[in-house]
Amino acid sequence: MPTVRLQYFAILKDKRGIASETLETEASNPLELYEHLQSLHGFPLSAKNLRVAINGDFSRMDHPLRENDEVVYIPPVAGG
Amino acid sequence: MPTVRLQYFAILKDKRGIASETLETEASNPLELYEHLQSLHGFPLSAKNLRVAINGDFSRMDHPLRENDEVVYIPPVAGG
Amino acid sequence: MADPAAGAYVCFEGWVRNHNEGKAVTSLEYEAYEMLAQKEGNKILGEAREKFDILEAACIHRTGHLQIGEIAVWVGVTAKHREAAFEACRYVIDEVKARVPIWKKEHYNDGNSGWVRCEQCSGHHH
Amino acid sequence: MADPAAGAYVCFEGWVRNHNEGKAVTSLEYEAYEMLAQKEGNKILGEAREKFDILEAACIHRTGHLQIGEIAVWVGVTAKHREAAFEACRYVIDEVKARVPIWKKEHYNDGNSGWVRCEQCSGHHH
Repeated sequence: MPTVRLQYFAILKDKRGIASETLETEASNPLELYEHLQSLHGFPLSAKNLRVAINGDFSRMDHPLRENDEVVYIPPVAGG
Repeated sequence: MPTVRLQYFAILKDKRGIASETLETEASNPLELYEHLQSLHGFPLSAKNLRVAINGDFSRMDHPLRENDEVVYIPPVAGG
Repeated sequence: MADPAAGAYVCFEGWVRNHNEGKAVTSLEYEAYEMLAQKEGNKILGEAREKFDILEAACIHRTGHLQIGEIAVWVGVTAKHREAAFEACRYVIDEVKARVPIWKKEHYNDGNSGWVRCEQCSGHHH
Repeated sequence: MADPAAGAYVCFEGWVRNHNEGKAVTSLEYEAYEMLAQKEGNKILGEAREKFDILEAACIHRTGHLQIGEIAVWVGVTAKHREAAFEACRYVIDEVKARVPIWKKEHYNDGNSGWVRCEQCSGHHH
């Protein structure tokens, strides 16, 4: 079970109430992890509306999670 | 024979050597007047490459000339 | 971005405006995943330099709490000719808005607020 | 041009560049038929306000002798949204270049000079 570090932004940060956390997970990829977190925290976005970044690069939702990965879920962006 | 005032710009001013002049003309419109001036001063532009302004507005080359008209021939413009 | 070969400079500025989708907005709050935003922004600028015949392209996006009338984002492009400068500037701002991990929360004059492009979310909240 | 309803500002600047059609340019000289240039410029800005959903459009063109890197012309447009601002800015500069009675003489590094868009003319002269 890898230990990963999560950073939260925007609506996810508001819902989670914290900006980051480190946790041990049974999830094998970001999609599974998100679905688990969503059930815990009531995130209002479904996984299909998110992108994910691992260690600072956009990544696939089914990319295997590794020990010490930095995981960031990216809600629909709205710069400008 | 109307007396008209001419202002010259760009290549026409360079060729004529002066910026403006007042003259009496037998020409009935700006086209005839230009052809006359061209023969006198060797203007390198043919009338079809010019526009004309009378009294500060773009006008037709066959518009009748009247006493005291201000006539300006407009070479191809190149602002910007 | 001064360059003696440059004949055209086109810039875009995104200003905080007082309304969005029919609602009166009083201020905006921008948040960014900074490290990835920088990386993705640089990637977009590199794409612009490849796609268009330009000399330079740059972009700055602010974060934090901004008031009406403040500049949120600036894009500047220089080129020999204006066509490429216009096209590249448009490309950069379109891609920045679509791809760079920056989010904005609108504050409304009724005291509510909401994250933009988050319509699926559970509505606005105090 | 500040306006609380404005979300987008697009500007175009024409800079004096050091080359044109393969020739090294050392400076430019702009001449205008000022009264008609003002009138035609205002007409173009009015057309832009009618054609596009913009808030404001403005344009300034300099005349006289300008050096490499100097700004010759500036166009600024504000709008609620960026699409209209880009389109209107492009429209204004395109029309200004096509219609406003302003001419430019290029000075080349061999000492010659020539009026731009005057290819029918009797060649360049000292």
